Amino acid sequence: ACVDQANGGGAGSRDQITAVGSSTVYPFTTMIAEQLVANDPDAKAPVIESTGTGAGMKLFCAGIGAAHPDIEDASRRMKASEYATCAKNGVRDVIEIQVGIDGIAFAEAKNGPKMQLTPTDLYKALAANPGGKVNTARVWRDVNPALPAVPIQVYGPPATSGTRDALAELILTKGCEASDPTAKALGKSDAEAHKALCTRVREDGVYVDAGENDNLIVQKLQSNPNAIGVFGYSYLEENKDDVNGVSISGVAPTYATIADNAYPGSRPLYIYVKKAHLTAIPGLRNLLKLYAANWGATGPLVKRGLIASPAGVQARSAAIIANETVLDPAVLS
Amino acid sequence: MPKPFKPSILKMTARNVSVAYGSKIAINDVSIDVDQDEVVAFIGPSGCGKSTFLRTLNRMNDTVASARVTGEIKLDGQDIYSPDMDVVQLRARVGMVFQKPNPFPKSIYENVAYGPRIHGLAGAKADLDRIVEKSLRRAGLWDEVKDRLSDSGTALSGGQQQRLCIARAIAVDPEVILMDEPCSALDPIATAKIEELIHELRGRYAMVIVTHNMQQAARVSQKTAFFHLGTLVEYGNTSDIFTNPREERTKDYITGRYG
Amino acid sequence: MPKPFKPSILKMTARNVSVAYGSKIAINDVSIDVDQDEVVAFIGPSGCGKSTFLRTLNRMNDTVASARVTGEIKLDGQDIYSPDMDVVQLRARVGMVFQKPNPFPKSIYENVAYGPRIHGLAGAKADLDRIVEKSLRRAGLWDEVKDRLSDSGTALSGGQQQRLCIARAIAVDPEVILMDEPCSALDPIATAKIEELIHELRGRYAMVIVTHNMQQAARVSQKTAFFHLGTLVEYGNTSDIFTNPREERTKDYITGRYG
Amino acid sequence: MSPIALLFLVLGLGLIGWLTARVRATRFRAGSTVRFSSLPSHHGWYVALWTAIPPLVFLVVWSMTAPALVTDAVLATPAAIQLPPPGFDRASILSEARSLADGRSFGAFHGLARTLAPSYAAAQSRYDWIATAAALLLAFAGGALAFTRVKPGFGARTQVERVVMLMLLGASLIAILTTVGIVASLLYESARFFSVVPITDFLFGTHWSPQVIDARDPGASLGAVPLFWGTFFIGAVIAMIVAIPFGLMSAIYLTQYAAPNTRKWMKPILEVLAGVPTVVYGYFAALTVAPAVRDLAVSVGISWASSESALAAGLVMGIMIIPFVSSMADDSIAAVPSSMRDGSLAMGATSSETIRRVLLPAALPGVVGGVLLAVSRAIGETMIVVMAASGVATLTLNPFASTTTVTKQIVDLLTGEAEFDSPKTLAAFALGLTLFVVTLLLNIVALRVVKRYREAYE
Amino acid sequence: MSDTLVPQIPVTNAEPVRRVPTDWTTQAMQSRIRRRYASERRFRFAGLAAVWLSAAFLAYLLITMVMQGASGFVETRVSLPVDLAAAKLPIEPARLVGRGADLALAGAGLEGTVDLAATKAFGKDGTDLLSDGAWAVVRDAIKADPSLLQRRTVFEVPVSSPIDVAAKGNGTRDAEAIVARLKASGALTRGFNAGFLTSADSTDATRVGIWGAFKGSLLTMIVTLLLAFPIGVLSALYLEEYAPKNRWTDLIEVSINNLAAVPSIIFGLLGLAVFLGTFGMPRSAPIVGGLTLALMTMPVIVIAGRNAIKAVPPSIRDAALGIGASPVQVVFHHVLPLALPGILTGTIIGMARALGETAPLLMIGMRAFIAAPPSGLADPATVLPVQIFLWSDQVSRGFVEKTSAAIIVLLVFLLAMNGVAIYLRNRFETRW
Ligand SMILES: Nc1ncnc2c1ncn2[C@@H]1O[C@H](COP(=O)(O)OP(=O)(O)OP(=O)(O)O)[C@@H](O)[C@H]1O
Ligand SMILES: Nc1ncnc2c1ncn2[C@@H]1O[C@H](COP(=O)(O)OP(=O)(O)OP(=O)(O)O)[C@@H](O)[C@H]1O
Ligand SMILES: [Mg+2]
Ligand SMILES: [Mg+2]
Repeated sequence: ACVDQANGGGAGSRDQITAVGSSTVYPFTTMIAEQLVANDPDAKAPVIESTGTGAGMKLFCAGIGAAHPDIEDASRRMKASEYATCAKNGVRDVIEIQVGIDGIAFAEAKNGPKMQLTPTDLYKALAANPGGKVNTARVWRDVNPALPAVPIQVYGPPATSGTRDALAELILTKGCEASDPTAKALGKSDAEAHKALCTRVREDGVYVDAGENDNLIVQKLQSNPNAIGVFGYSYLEENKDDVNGVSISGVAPTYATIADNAYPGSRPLYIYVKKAHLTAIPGLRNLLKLYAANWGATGPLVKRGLIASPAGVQARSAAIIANETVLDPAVLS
Repeated sequence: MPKPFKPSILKMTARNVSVAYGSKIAINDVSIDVDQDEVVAFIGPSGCGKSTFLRTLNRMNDTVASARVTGEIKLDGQDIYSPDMDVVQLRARVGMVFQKPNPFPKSIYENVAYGPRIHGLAGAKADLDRIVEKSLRRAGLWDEVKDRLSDSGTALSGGQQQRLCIARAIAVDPEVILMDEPCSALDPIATAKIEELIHELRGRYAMVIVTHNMQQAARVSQKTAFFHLGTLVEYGNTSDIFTNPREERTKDYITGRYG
Repeated sequence: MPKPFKPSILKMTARNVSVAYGSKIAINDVSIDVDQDEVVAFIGPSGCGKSTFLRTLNRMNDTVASARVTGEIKLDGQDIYSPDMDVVQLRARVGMVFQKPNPFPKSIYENVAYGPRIHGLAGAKADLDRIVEKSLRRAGLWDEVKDRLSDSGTALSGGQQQRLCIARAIAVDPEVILMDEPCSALDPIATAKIEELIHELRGRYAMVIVTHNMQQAARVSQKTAFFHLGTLVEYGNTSDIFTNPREERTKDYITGRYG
Repeated sequence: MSPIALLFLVLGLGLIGWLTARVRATRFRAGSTVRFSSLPSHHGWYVALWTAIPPLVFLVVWSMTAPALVTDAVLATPAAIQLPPPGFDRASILSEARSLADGRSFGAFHGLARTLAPSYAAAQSRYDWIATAAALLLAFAGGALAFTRVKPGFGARTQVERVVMLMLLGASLIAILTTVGIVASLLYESARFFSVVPITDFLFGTHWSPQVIDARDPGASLGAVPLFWGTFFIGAVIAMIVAIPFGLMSAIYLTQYAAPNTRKWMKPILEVLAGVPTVVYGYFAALTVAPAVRDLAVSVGISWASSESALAAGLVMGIMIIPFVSSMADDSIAAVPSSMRDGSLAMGATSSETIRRVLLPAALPGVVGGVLLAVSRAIGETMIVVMAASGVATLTLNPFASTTTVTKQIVDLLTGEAEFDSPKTLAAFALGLTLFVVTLLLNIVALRVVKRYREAYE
Repeated sequence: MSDTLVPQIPVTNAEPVRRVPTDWTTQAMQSRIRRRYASERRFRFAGLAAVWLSAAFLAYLLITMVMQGASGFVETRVSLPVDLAAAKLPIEPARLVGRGADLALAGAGLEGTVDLAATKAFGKDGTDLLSDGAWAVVRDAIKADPSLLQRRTVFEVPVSSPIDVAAKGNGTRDAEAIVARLKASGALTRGFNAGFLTSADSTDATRVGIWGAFKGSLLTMIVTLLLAFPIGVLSALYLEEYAPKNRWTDLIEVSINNLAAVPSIIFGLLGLAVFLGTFGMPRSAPIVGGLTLALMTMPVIVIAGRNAIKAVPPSIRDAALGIGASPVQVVFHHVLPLALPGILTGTIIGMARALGETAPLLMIGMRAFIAAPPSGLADPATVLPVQIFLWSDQVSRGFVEKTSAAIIVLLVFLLAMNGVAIYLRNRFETRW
C-alpha cells in the first residue's frame, strides 16, 4: 500500500509533452510545439530541451513514466547500445520517425579564395594521422598541389557536437576510405583503429574548435578570409550575404544538392517517441501529426534551415506515425 | 567612613573560588564575604583577575566557553553554581554595570523598561512607567532626561549613559550590583556623579566595585580587596587597607612601587 | 621645578589658531608659544580639543578631510601652513607619539630605521645602524632590545612599544616632539619610565605633551596649557598653574570639581 | 477537510493554546511577589508548540502516505477493473482522475478518468476525515498535556528555548548535508569513471581529446593536464594579471586617496562589476572582446591568433574579479589599524610611502588570502569560458592561442551530442571532483591565511 | 588627590645637550624630496587610472548592451488590409467571449485568411514578410471587437524577423530591398514591442518575450529566498552566538566557508545527481532550480549574517545578559534586530547572484524551450540568464537584439537589487 499507483511508481504524472536531444532538430521541434499550443490554447506548452543527442538519449532511455521525456530529437540514428539501455530500463516500444535532413556545409568568407575541395583533401588536411602518419600539412597546397598555398585554417564544431560526428562520418571517413584503400577493410576488422585513423581530427591549431555557437563561426570567417568554416546548412542559408558555400567534389552546397545527397555531408534527422507515452500524455499524438504536416519541402522545416526528406521517406514516416509502428532493434548498428 | 558597629548581614559569600580559562588559572582560591549594606572595592594591578572574579559573582563567566569555576559562591545562602539555580534569575538579582557604558541602541525609556519587561515585573503600562521613573530617579538621571525619554540612550553623554546603565540595572530590583570600573571611561565630573550615586545607593543594594583608581576605592568603599596575580592578597576595611596594610605587597602597590 | 631664569628660545608659535571639523568648531582662537628646551603640557577635560590642537602643530590634521585650520602657526619663524611649506619635511621636524603605542609590524630595527630611510638620512648601512642604536639608547630601550633587534616591534610590552615609538620619532632627529597622552595605555611602571625619558630628552627637543593626568603634567612639564571647550583658558608656568591658577575654571578643574 | 484548511485549523488551535496558557500564567503571577523564571508568553508558547507540532508532524507523514491509500481504495472499486495494468498509462489515468476529483482540472484526456473521479472524491473525503480527526486528537492531547504543566514553578522558557536551539542547530547542519551531498555525488560518479580510466592517466595524462575514445585504452585521450593548465592559465594567470593590479590599486586609491564623496560613488560602481551576471560577461566576451583581441593580434602580425583566445576569456574574467580583489584588499587594508598610518605619516612619510612600506606589508597576508580566494573564484567560473573559450585542450603558453578549461569541458561533456555513459559523461564528474578539491584546498589555505592575519590585529 | 599615591620621578638637573638639527635645505635633500613627490604623484595616478579604467569598462559594457538591445524593444509593423467579411469565417460571435474564443478563432482558419491577405497585398512571397505572430494580432483585434468580422480592416501586424532586422539596418540584401520598397509605399511603422515583456519564448525572433523566463526566475528566486534566508540566518545565529567550540562546530564552519567558494557549476552537478537523480524531482522545474540555488546562496547569507552579527558589539550582549535576559532573548531582542540591515544586505547580494546564475541551472535542465510561462513551482521553466544563453546561440539574426534586450532587463533588476543593498548598507552603517 506504500506505493501510490497514481504516481506510476513514485514519479508523478504530467500533462505536458517533454522532448530532449539534438540541437539540430531542436528548432524544428520547438516550432512544432509552438503550433501545438497555437492550435489548442488549452494544451500545455511542451518542454523542449536541447541536450545534445547523446545526453538526450541517456535521459530518454532512463525509463517509462512522467519523469522521463517522451521524445528524443536525434541528429543521428539511435545506436544499438543505446537501444539496449532503453530496453533494460523498460523502454521497449520506441517509434522512430525521420523528420528531415541536415546538411553540414563548408563555407568561406565572400572575399575568400574560392576553394574547391574534395573529401580526400579535407581528410588529408584535417585528420590527425592521415594514412597513419602525423599530419604536418600547413597550407592547402600540401594536401593537393592543385589547391592554392593558403594556410589551412578550419573553424568547426567541437568534439561533443553532432555536427562534428557528421563531419567525421560523412566527410572524413569518405575521404579516408577513398585515399587509403586499406581503411575500408580496417573498418570491418578493427572499428577502433579505423576510427582513430579516419575520424580523429588534428589538434595542433589548424582545426579550430569554435564552440557550438555557429554564429561565431560566421563572424570568424568574416574576420579571417582564408579560413573555412564547418556548420549546419541552416547557418549558411541564414548568412548567405556574408559567406559563400565551398564546393565539395564540384558540388556547391545548396538546398537541392543536399536534399538529393549530391553534396556530401547530408544526414537524416530523427525523432524517437515512446509508444507507452502516446496514450498517457495528452497531445502527444497530435504533436506527431503536426510533425508530418510541417515537414514538407515548402513548409516550416525548410524555413528553419533544414531540408525535407525525399517523398518516399516522408510517406514511410507518415505511415509509421499513423500506425504507431515500433522500431525493430535489429536495424540499428 | 564605614560605620563601625552596625551588625552586618552577609549577602554573598565566596569560598575557595578558583577560575581558569582553559589551562590558565586566572583566580586562585579566593574567599570573600559581601555584606548587605556595604560597598566592596576590588583593586589590583591590571590582569590580576578582578574582573574575572567579579563576573563569577553573577555567572557572567558562563558566557566564556573556556572559563571553569570551582569553589562555592552563595547568594543568601543559596549556591549560585548549583544545577537548579536559574542563571537568568540570578542575573536579575545580581545586576551588573560595565566598564564602558553600554546602553541598548533604543530609547531611554526602553533601556530601563527592558529588564522589567523580560522578567514580567510590570503588569500594566502604568506600572512600567512607574518603575522606569523610580529607577531613573534613583540613578540621579530623571531630571536630565525626563523630557526626552524617547531619545536614543546612545545619544546621551558618557556619564549619563553610565547612569542610565545603573538605572537599567536598578530597574529589575536587584539585591547586589556589581560594577566593573564604572568610571574608567568617564571624565572627572561624571566620575564624581557616579561616586555620589554609589553613596546614595549604599544600604539599598550590596555593591561590589572594581577600580583602577585607588583614590576612588578609598572614597566609595567600606571594604577593599586587593588582588595580585590571581590571588586575594588582602581583604579588610578600606581604612585599614589604605592606612595600615597588613601585607607588604599591598603596601607596595598602594604606594605605587608596582602596578 | 622649572628653572626660572634661563633665556628661552621660541621654537613654535601659534597665533589665533582655530580648528573646525566641518561646521563644528573644535579649537577657537588659541595662541601658544613653545620654547626650545621646555616641555609644555596640555590639560583639560575630554573633548576640549587638546589632541586637535596638538595635531595642528605638525599638520596631522591634514589627514582628516573635514578639518579646517585658520590662524598662524610658525616653526622657527616659518609659517607651517604656508603653501611652500613641505608637509613631509615638517613632520620630520615635528615628530609625534600617539596615545596607543603603534609600532609598525616590522622588526624593531626596521621600526627605528624607517624614518631615516625614507628621508635618506643615512648613506650606508653602518650609518643606519648608528642612528638606530643612538635612537634606541636615547629612548632608554637599547639595553632591553639590543639582542633581539630583528624581533617584531609588536612583540614588545606596551611600555617598551611606546618607547620604541619615541625612538622611532627621535631617529629622524626632529626638533619638536608632540606626545598625545603617551602613557594613558600604560601601567604605572611603564608610565614612570616614559616620564623619566621625557626628563632626559628635555633640552634636546622641544616637547608638547597632552595628558589627562594632572600629576603627570605637574611632574613632567615646565609650562601648562589648560583647555576647556575648545578655548585656551590659561597658559603659564606649570608651578603657577597648579599652585596659583589665575582663572577660576582652572582652579576648579585642578581641584577635581569638574573634568 | 483539505490539508491547507487543516493546517490553519491546527495553527488556530495552537493560538488558542497560546492564549489560554498565557491567561493562566498571568493569573497565577498576579499578586505573587516571587520571581518567576518564565513569562506568561513562555507558557503560551510552550502549550502552543505542544498543540501544533504533533499534528503537524502527523500531517507531514500523512500527506506522504495518504495518496497511496486513497488510490488503493479507488482501485478496489468495480470501475477500476477497466484500468490498464500497473504502469505509466494506469498512473496517468489515476492521476487525472485525482485532479478531476480535486477540481484542479476540468477536461479529461482519458474517459475512464471521469468515471473514476467520483470514487476518488469519495475516498479522498473519507481519508480526509480520518486525518482531521487524528490531527485534532493529537492537537488536543498535546495541548492538554502541556496545559497541565503550566504551573508557577514550571520552566516553560527553558523548554521553549530548547526548541529554538534545536531549530538553530538543525539549520546549521544543512551546510554539512550539502557538503556531504556534493562529495558523495561527485565521488560516486568519479569512482565509476576511475574504474574505467586509471586515475594516473587522468591526472597526469597530457592528451585530452574526448572526440574519439579508444575503448582499449580510454585513459590515453582523457589526460586532464591540458585542462588543468588551461584553467590555471586563464583563471590564475591572465585573469589575475588583470585583476590584481586593478583591484589592488583601486582599493588603495579609494581607501587612501579618494575624497569621501568619490569613494561613496565609485565603490558601489565598481561593485556593480561583480554584480553583472557571468552570462552577460560571456556574451560580451564572445561577441565583443574576443574579436577585438583577435584583430589586435592580427594587426601586430600574429595571423594565426584564435578568436577564442585564452586572453579574451581571461581578460573578461579578470575584469569580473576586480571588485572581488578590490574588496578583499580594501578589507585587509582597513584592518590595519589607522594608528599605523598615522604613525608613518607623522614620521614625514608621503602617502605612497606609507601605503607601500607600512600598510601593504602589514596587509599582505590578507591580500594574499584574498587573491587566493579570487583565483578559486576564477577557476570555477563557467559561463565566460563556455561562451568565449574554445573546446580544444592545448598546452600552450601563448595567450592568443585557444585553450579550454575544466568547467567548459564539464558543460560540453554533459550537454553535448556524445554517446552517453561512456567515460565521457563520467569524466565530467571526475573533472567536477578535481575542481571541487582544488577550490576546497585553495579556500582552506586562503581562509587560514586571512584568519591568522586578522587575529594579528585583534 | 594625594601625590603620595603616585610614583615619583627623580628630577634630573643636568644641563641639556645642544644638537645640530638636520639641514633640510641642501641640494641633495631638496632633490630627494622632489623625487619622492614625483613618485607619490605617479602612484596616485596609477590608483586613479585603475579606478577609472574599471569604471570605463563597466560603462563600455553597459553602453554596448544598451545600443545593441534598445532596438529589441521596438518592433516593425506593416499595414495589412484584411477583408474579413469576404473570408466568411465560420464563427458565431457568441463564441467570441470567454475561454473558447481562442479555440474558436484558431479553428476557423484565421491564420489562412491572414496569409491570403498577405499574398494579396505583397505578392507571392507575401507570407514571408509577416511574423508568425501576425495572425494573433488580428485574432486579438477580433476578440476585442467582433464587428471587425463584418468588414475590411487594415491591421498593423508585425513583420517577420529578416524584415525586422533589415528595417533596423542590419539585414540581408534581399530583405533590405523589400524594406526599401515597403518604406516607399509607407506601409512600415514602428512601435513599442509590448509582446517582448509579456510573452514567453518562441522560435520566431519577432514573437519572443521574456515574461516566461522572468516568471521562471521569479518562482526560482522565491524558493531560493524561502529556503536560504531562514536557514542562513538561523545558522548564522547558531554559529555566532551559541555554537560550542567543538569538532562539529568546526565542521559546520568549514563546510559553510567552503560552500561559499565552491564553483557554482558544482552545485549544478549536485542538483543533477541528487535532486534529479536520487530524489527523482522534475527536470527543469523552478523548485529544483530554487533548491540548488538556495544551497548556493545559503552560505553567502550565513557569512554576511555572521559578519553583521559579529559587528553587534559584545557590550550589548553583556548588558542584556547582565540584567537577566536569557541567551535566546539576547539574540532575538537585541542582536538580531541590530544585525538585520547587514543580514538583509548580504541576502540581497546573495539573491542577486543567484538571479544572475546560469551554469548550475544548465545542469538541471532549466534550459528548455517552453512556449508558455510556468504557472507553478513544479512546472518546467527557464530563467532569464539561461534564456539569454539560449538566445545567444540562436541561428536567426533577429535574436541578437533580443539577447541584448533581455540582458538589459536582467541588468536593470540586478542593478536595482545591488542598489538597494548598497543603500541599506550606507543607511545602516552604524558603528556603536
Ligand atoms: N576570556 C578570557 N580568556 C582567556 N583568558 C582571559 C579571559 N579573560 C581574561 N583572561 C585572563 O585572565 C586574567 C585576569 O583577567 P581580568 O580581566 O580578570 O583582569 P583584571 O584584573 O580585570 O584586569 P584589568 O584591570 O586590566 O581589567 C588575565 O591574565 C587575562 O589575560
Ligand atoms: N575627526 C573628527 N571629526 C569631527 N569631529 C572631531 C574629530 N576629531 C575630534 N572631533 C571633535 O573635536 C572635539 C575635540 O576633540 P579632541 O580629540 O581634540 O579632544 P581631546 O581634548 O583630545 O579629548 P580627549 O581627552 O578625549 O582625547 C571633540 O568634540 C571631538 O568630538
Ligand atoms: Mg578588568
Ligand atoms: Mg585626545
